[in-house]
Amino acid sequence: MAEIKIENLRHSYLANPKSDADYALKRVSLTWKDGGAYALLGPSGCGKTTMLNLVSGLLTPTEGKISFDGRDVSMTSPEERNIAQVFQFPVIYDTMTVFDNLAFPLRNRKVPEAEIDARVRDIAQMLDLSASLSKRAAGLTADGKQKISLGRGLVRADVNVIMFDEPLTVIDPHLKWQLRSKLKELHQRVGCTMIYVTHDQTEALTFADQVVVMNEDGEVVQSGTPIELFEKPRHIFVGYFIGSPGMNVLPCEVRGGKAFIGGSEVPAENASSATGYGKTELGVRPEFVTIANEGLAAEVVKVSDTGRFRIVETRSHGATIKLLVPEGEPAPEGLTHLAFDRAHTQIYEDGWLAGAKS
Amino acid sequence: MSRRYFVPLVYIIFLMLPIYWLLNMSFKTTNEILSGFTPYPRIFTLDSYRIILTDPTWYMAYVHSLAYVAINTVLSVTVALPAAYAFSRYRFLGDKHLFFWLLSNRMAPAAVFVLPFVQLYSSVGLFDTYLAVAFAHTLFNIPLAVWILEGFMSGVPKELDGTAYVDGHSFPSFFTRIFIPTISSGIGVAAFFCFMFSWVEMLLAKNLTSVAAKPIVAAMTKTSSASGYELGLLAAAGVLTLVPGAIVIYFVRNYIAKGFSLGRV
Amino acid sequence: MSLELIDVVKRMGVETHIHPCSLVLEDATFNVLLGTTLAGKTTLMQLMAGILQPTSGTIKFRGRNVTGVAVQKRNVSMVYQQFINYPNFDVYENIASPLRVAGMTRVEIDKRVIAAAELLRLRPMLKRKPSELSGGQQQRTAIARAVVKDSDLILLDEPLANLDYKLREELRDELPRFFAGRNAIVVYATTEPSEALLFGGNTATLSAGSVTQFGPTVATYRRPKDLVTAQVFSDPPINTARCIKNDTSLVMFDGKSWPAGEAAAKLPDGHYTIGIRPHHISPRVQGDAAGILEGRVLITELSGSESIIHLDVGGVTWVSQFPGIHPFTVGSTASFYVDINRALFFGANGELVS
Amino acid sequence: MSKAVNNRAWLLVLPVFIIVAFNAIIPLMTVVNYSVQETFGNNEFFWSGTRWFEELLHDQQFYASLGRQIVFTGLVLAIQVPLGLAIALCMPPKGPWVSVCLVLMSLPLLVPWNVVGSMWNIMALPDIGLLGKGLNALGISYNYTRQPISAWFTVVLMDVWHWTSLVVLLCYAGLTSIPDAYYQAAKVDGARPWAVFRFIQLPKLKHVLTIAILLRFMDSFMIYTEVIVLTGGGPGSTTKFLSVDLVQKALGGFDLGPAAAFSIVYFLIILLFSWLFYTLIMPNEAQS
Repeated sequence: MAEIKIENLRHSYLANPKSDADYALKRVSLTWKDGGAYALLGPSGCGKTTMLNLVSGLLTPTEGKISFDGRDVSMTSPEERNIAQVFQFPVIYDTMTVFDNLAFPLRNRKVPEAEIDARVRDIAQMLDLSASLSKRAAGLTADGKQKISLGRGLVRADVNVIMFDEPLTVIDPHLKWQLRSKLKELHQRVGCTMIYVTHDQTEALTFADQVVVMNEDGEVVQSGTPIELFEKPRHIFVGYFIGSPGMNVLPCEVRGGKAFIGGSEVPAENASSATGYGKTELGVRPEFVTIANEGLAAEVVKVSDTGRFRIVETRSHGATIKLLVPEGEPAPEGLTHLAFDRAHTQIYEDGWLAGAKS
Repeated sequence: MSRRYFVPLVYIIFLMLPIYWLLNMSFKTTNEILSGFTPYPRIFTLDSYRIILTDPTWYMAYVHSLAYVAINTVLSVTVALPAAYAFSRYRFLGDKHLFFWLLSNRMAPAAVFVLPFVQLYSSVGLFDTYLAVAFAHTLFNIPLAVWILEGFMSGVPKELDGTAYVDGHSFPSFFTRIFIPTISSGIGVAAFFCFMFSWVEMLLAKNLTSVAAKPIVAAMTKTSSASGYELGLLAAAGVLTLVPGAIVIYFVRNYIAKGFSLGRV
Repeated sequence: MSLELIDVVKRMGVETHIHPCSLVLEDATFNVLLGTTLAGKTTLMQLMAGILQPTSGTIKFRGRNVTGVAVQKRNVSMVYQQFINYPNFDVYENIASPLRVAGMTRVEIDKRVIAAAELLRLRPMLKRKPSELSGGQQQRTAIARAVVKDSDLILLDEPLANLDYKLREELRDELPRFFAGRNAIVVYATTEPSEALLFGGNTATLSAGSVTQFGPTVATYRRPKDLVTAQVFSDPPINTARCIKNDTSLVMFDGKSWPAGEAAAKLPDGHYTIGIRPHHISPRVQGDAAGILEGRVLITELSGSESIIHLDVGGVTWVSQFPGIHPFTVGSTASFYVDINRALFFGANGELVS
Repeated sequence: MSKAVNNRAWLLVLPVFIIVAFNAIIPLMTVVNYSVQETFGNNEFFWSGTRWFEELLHDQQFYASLGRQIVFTGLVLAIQVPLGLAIALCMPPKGPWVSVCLVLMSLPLLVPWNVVGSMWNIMALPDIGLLGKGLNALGISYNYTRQPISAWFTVVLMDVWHWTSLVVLLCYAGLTSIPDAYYQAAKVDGARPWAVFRFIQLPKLKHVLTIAILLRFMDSFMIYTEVIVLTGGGPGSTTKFLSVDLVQKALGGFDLGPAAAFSIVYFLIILLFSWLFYTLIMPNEAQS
């Protein structure tokens, strides 16, 4: 188990990167505590796999340092970093039985057979694989094979970190939640540091205590708990990417510590700390917008029903604002007024939360 | 260059030795060949090449070979295209047996067919013509083309056919305007391998021709006696037969394995 | 004027892929085929398009029997799940392909392709090959080709399934705009109930090759004809449990008794299956008739703006879904409340009773 | 969309069927026809039943040729398959040099078969050939035109030179189709090179090796041109393989009957191994 420290890490696939755009992964510094469950979340091509390969040692970084428990491993190979990885497509040794698959890493390390047997049975029991230990690994279903892949990491007592690269891609949709709960339960029992890479918000938020969100040009925009990401996005991309429908982003002006949209004042929690420079926008999630008899004037454009609630789309001062109306309550039509929940309405400057840019 | 890359390097040198020796001999004068072992030509001469490129019986032999090989390639690929499409897209009565029968023909030894072919093509009045050899070579080239094209076609999603039909294409217009351009690389590979397997074959080509369509492979055998005079000529003729392969191989370099393995890799 | 399927059956070899199915789809409507994978959605669509011929039954289009007519002669367009485009044509030619086959003039083709490209925001990419585009752009090209032709029937077979979920959201918002103002019948296949609800229009639920119900989407969602339709039309899966109603209480499988609530009030006593949608179970009491569920938390799934809790109650897994992010620690015991007034009751052989 | 059943597809296959049938069935019928009759020229034929087949099955010369052929094919497989696999394993996985290597390696496969024979003919001449002179200089008495051992050595070496590259290409194609994730997993599991070969590469190469073995078996089993140009079946008949023997019989004299019987038996052996090839290579189609 290891604490992973990343300092000013930057990586480019080009020989001599010049401009910022040449970097697949922009400068980032992070600390992942020992035994934590972390996730790397972002759209396809945002550099999350690059980050994963840097931590696992398959890629050596252009700049910056990665250290496990203080030891600089930036240049060392995967074997020396003692990591385990579960890939997108199940990687198993087809000709071996499930038992041999799980025992393989220990046999390579010349661990005595008796100890291997105990260790493998223990892990198999954890993964509900005890019944198929003697079966050929190739015959199992996709989720069974992914468990074997995971098991090969768990059997090694000295594993520093286990990494998952979108492991549920090939699993049937209705089986996914079982494997997710198994991974979550395992993390609690084994307490090993785990890093989960995905583009799907549900998998990231369900698995991880801390989620690192990256935008399309490879920049880490926020690292926080699911609640922080939902309640207080530090960048408009996080607001947009987390939650569906995403956060409303409305152009606005800030004067004298107060925020105005098209002339009428709107409540915003950090309006006072906005500097007024750069592109100023207001971000509020549809969940925190309600109908009121006074407030920001808006006209209802479209109402779509998701069964659980209705998504009402309104237009105000040239911007689209979405809000949710719970099942059973009447949906507004025509002209109406919108009220924002002050605690969940923030001002953003050039995309970043005003007053909070670290 | 790690130590293990040494192995392919040595192997390539071993492969190049006979070709180097053939080249070496083709530039030597007759008496230098006979006088003994000389690793490089003392007296560099192009006589052998000059003879081949001026004497009609020689250069016409190349023309004859190229002629029937070209006819065979066009015929094999054109006929194989619809058949490969049928195998790749549909299951029909006896499709597996037909596919196996084609394989057995690709594996058929020319020795078994040489005598019956000579009689067949004489009775049909095609003896000593390009068509005879071109048609005879289809015995193994059509199965090869069908196998390779079927391999490439299975890579194209079936929904592409559906999309074309939905757009209003009839089958012929879909096949010519959409499908053939889509697998053009496959057609190129199939054509290359038909060209090659027809170009290298000798037994059928020699026995199905006498004068009018005598191919290079036959012209070379009349000089294979060990006397010095013809060796230089033989070497030069041999070098010239390497030229087509050497030129075209570059274009199919990423598909070589797919071609030789009957499209199965 | 409409597309009518009358007792259409499709058998391939010994298996029946489509059981007798009769459907009427009106012009200028948006119809969703909702069902799990292998429920027969794609086969049914191919029958509608004419790519596949039905084993029996007839298909009428605007009154004319088109059962045997080949797809080429029907004014149809189709979009597949795997962004199918002509690999060696550029985007412009891909979109123009149906018009070229129809023999339209070059000027007319250019005008319509530009319009479609504008609609699908593909103007800058017209000269690029599909392989140089992202997944989303490839699928937009396929949709542009389907839209440019003004066809009477537009079929979309799970077009968003292979895209990132955020891209899926965007395209889902735009899709109705692509087909607005057209007289075409749109048929959209999906496995996600939320997509069916968002698109509105009509929905046909499919299970194992048969259409279990067809009607306006919200009505089908609120009043599923039977248990199977209810199961097809809810994700995360609907909670079901056997119960016995006597008078004003429901005796549950584990002996607990719940208030019967208005929904079951009128029902005669006896055995029923109660169906409760996850968002009608929440940590806080809702409505006046609440059933209590106590159990061990198996997992908390957070979907960014909602929490889905899987609860193990005496060996049976119940699923609750509620807004906001409230993670429950795995393994802890928690109690949840069921809003019985919104529950659905199914009779012995699964038909909806209330 | 799985393959639809559509018997109209026969129309697409018809042209291939007609041409290949013209080339295969008619000649095969003539061979069968000859194999059951006897003639003394001026093409009168007398029914002779299975006489030629019985004669063939008692003909020591046939068994000698068959024996030599099996030994030759055995040697070819024993040398070329492991050698080809070893070379493929030593090739760099990626990089600019790879395509150069592959092109150079495939050159021998593109040389007309008689030129291969002539090339080795010139190479192996004892006094003026590179190989001949080289070996003799090393003190090994080498003259392939007279010594059977030297003749066999030269023929096998020529075939190794000619066809090993096919095995290299197939194995290399198999190796490069293994996803990177497998090698990464092996590295992470701390597997040593031997374990990587045994548990990752070999299982994935099974299919490709089967193709290589069967292709090499078939092609070497019907070798004719290279051998006839190099040794003419000599010295004596030490390198007279099946095809060489058959062609001498068929084009040689009047014994059409025996040659036809010989052809039929030869073709049946090939058909047997083709069927083996087909069932091993087409696992999915064969079962469905």
